[in-house]
Amino acid sequence: MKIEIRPSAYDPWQEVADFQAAANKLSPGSYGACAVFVGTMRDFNEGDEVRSMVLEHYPEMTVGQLQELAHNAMVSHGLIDILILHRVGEIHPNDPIVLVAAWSAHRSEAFNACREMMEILKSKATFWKKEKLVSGERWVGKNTPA
Amino acid sequence: MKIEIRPSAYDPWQEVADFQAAANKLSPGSYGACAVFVGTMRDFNEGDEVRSMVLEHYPEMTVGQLQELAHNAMVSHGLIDILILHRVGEIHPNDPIVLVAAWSAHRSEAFNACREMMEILKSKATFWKKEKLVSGERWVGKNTPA
Amino acid sequence: MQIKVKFFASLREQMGTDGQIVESSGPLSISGVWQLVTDYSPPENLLCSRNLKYVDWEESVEDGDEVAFFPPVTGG
Amino acid sequence: MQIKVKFFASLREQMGTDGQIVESSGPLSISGVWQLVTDYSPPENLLCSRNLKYVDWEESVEDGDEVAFFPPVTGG
Repeated sequence: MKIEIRPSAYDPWQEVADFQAAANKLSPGSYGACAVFVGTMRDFNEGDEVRSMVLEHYPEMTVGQLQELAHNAMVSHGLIDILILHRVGEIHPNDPIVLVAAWSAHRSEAFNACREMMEILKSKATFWKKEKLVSGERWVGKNTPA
Repeated sequence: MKIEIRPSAYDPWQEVADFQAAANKLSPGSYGACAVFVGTMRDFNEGDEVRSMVLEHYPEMTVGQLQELAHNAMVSHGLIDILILHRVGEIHPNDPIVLVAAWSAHRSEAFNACREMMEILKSKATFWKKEKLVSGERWVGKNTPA
Repeated sequence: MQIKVKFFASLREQMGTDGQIVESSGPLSISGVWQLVTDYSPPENLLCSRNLKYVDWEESVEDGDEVAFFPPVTGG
Repeated sequence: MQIKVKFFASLREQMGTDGQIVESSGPLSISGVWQLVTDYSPPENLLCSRNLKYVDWEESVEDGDEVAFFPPVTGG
């Protein structure tokens, strides 16, 4: 299980490939399903062009929150392994923000766990987005529910 | 939109990365969500060690079926783009079999479409698996429902 | 009329061939096509297609059609 | 007793600081901590944590606790 907060840009597909190749639990032939979600910064939100974004967080809380939701998903869905990355700091359009990946024997568990982890992360994890528009800045008010 | 039947092994994460970088519809900043599912061959099924597998299909049907389910998902979920790869031929444990990826503005559409496409593919697309065990061979009887 | 018949997977192995051409002079359904290729009842859950689309066993066929019989699918 | 108070995101900007230390001689709840740092009512939907866990406004605090106030989260 790997949970990281990233202060700089990352390539989500390379991260999944590297983790899958290196993780002890993901030995060849042991898993049959992997569900991945990647959330990426758009250049447009609520009708406005967005130039960049600052992702602030409460570091002492976020790391524990992500570890806890991953641990709960491992147990309740019987997963084989999990990878979660979350970006913080100054972000530009097309930068990946969040990556959640779940490996399991069969598809149902991986799909359910990946989605559930994303919903918990979006509703509970202590991150905040401030958008820089063409004119001015604004804090994003709240996340869209599932 | 890219739909392909693959007669030889492929790297699913490289395929997603390459498609995402090259697809005209996936211009930087245009998509906020990508949901991916990868189904991989396990070395164990229904209590038996599986050495290899042959994936047979009805080529004139499968290509059209995958195109149709992708087209329907594009329209009904308002997706931005889709990538589907499906392996055929002789397959070994740890080889990726199926890859389904959906890009959208927000997470709900990508998640729903990715799952829906996988369920339709598994219940309708004309592929058949024959497992080679330590002793003998057997056709897989049916897929697990969702 | 001529119908091109195909068999897949375990059915292909049971039939010992991946297909054959059947001929008929009168109207014919998918069930009728099956009866022309074998004396056995179709296995439970056997599926069929006509011209690359899933169809029921009562579906009528026409000259030049491609009809396929196959077990439940197991892709993905 | 001493409580370490933190503010995040829009609240941090409104307060003009990312936190402060408050002192109290008697029992104190999260609501009481808020009243020690500002005269304003808390904004609607404001969330709070005590020692890195979400808590209600009625939760009691103890000497040495870290209490944080912040708006709805918008990660992912």
